[in-house]
Amino acid sequence: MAFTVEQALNWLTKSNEKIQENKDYLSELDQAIGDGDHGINMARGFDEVVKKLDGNDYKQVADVWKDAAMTLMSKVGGASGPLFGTAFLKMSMAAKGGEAVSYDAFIKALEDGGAGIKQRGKATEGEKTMVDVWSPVVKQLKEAKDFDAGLIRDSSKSAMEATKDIIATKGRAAYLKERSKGHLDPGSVSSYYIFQALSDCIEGEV
Amino acid sequence: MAFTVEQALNWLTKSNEKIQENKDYLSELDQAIGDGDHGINMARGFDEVVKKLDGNDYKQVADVWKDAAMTLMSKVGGASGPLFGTAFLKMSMAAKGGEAVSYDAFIKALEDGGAGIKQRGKATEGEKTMVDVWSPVVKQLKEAKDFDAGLIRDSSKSAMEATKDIIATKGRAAYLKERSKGHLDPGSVSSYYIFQALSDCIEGEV
Amino acid sequence: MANVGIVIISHSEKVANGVKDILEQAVGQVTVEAAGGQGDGEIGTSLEKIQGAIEKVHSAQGTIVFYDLGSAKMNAEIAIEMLELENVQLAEAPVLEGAYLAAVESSMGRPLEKIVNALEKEFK
Amino acid sequence: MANVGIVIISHSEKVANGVKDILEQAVGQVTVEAAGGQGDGEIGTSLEKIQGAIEKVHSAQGTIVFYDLGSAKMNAEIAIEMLELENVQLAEAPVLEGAYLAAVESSMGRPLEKIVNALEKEFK
Ligand SMILES: Nc1ncnc2c1ncn2[C@@H]1O[C@H](COP(=O)(O)OP(=O)(O)O)[C@@H](O)[C@H]1O
Ligand SMILES: Nc1ncnc2c1ncn2[C@@H]1O[C@H](COP(=O)(O)OP(=O)(O)O)[C@@H](O)[C@H]1O
Ligand SMILES: [Mg+2]
Ligand SMILES: [Mg+2]
Ligand SMILES: [Mg+2]
Ligand SMILES: [Mg+2]
Repeated sequence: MAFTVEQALNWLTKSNEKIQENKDYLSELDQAIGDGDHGINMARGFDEVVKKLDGNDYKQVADVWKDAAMTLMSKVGGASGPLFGTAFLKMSMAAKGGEAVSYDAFIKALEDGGAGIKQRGKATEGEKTMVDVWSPVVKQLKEAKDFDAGLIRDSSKSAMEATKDIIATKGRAAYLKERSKGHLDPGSVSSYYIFQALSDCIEGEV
Repeated sequence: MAFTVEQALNWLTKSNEKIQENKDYLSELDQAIGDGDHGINMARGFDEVVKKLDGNDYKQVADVWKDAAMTLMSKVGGASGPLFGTAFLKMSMAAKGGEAVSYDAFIKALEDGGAGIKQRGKATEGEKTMVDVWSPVVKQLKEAKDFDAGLIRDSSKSAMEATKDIIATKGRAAYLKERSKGHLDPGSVSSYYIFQALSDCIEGEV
Repeated sequence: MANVGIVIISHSEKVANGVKDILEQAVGQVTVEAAGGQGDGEIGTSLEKIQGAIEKVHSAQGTIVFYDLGSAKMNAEIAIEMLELENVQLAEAPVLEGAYLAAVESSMGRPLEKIVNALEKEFK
Repeated sequence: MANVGIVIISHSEKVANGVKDILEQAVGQVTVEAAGGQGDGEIGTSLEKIQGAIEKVHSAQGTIVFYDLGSAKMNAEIAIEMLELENVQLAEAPVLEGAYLAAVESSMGRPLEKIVNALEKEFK
């Protein structure tokens, strides 16, 4: 299977739905170890993404991701804006050229996206940030041969849950030091929703 | 001669007059090596001092100085407020008790006032601040036996003029480093006016 | 039990109020007061505003006072001396960045002394 | 000849505008723009505001950009990368105290590189 423009649009629409549904939960998580705005930030950003994409006639997956990237960067307001924005921008750059994206190209794009987050956030694995979802998910998807809804769902879920035990060393939560332990990282939970949305829109289509 | 309540009031009134007359000049000096508000600050502060003193029936010089101190501290707004305020507060504390103030007690008060400025500003001689007027004036007055209008006038004038060649190491002018050279220190010039006012109100009364 | 209070002194009323806004947005349980500008809103500081702000946030847990530029420090020192309160400390740290760190620490119930240590460690 | 431009990024619109006020009051010849808050005035930063501010102050002499908290830094970096201008530097210094120093230096006609050195010396 190849990842089409329609799926790319569908992915972002479904991501938005999950984020809107869980807006309060995401903010609550951020209240515990951040400034409590992550749900608001993400809900505003993804709402704008969907508005931006709506009605446009995209020829390439890369163009969908580019518009998503630019919108997230300029509308989110918090750290997650430049981070998710950079991820989608790098994905767009990696996917440039073809209409649809093969599995290999998709994984390469995700890998670049994850690397973009690390670079932009000057973060690495184990710092209790969204990197702790993106990196393990990319790693596991790389080992598969084709889109696998179940693998995306499971790998992102377990990576998200594992952020609970980490002591934050990046982002606002780092101010709390040991006290950040025992709480899920909000950006990892929203990353999880994004991967769940990806899984949903692949499901049954392979 | 002893310094009376009337003279104390007269001193502050005359100081205010000189400062109001030279308000623009003081701000211009501050424009060159500071933020350009010294004239405004001093004019506002001394205007309030005169208003505060007006109509009050003071029994002691110390009480006049105390009211002046509190008013300067709360009304000036810039660094010169806490500095002149501290000077008059220390003078008030030194002069406490007697109605009028003997020459020796007056010099002791001025000395404490100068020390107060140094302590509050964490400054010493040669840093291009008002300390460079207060310290040499106190030193020269200490050598005299009685109030000497001419000595007050001359010592404060030459000390004020000598600030021109100093490189600032305290206050805002310190940001300019070598470029602060060649300009008079605004707080030294207003200190000079205050000493000129003292000289004026002693003149002919000894 | 109250947390350590925080006072923000700035030459600008907008800066002091804005730093207060940032702390309140970012940190839930924080007792912070702003003392910005002169009485008339001009650039400068006001002894009365500073004293008022300290009195408003102060508790047995103590208070930590941040200032922006040199001359604000002198007014802060005078205010602290005049109020004669126990446990009021002037912080030697950048006004916004320092206050943010202190607000997080205070919201965790950290004592004054520990917050001062954390500031020294971070900004020296 | 223009002086080095200064941009103040803060999570709070009030803080950014207030720092601009302080610099303009204290330092005569200074080219400074504020980029504070999100578009809607909420606490946060806005890529558009940052880009707009940089474009407004930028000249051949270059521009120095100050930010308050970590996440503002990422937006600042993106803005700088996207504008593709020569001589735009992100300052690693406290937003108010650093900008004040830079404003004084810039008003003396100091070049960008010297201002960056002065900041490093003062705040590291
Ligand atoms: N330096 C960083 N590197 C990677 N991810 C980060 C970094 N800083 C923050 N994050 C992510 O961003 C999330 C917070 O986003 P958000 O609340 O929208 O931003 P803000 O902290 O500015 O309010 C965190 O949960 C974390 O996953
Ligand atoms: N640390 C200090 N010690 C002694 N005097 C100082 C100090 N800082 C500033 N001054 C004096 O204060 C004067 C400036 O006063 P003013 O312009 O009213 O305050 P600001 O610098 O806050 O605008 C200087 O000219 C200098 O004489
Ligand atoms: Mg947040
Ligand atoms: Mg935020
Ligand atoms: Mg001044
Ligand atoms: Mg001033």
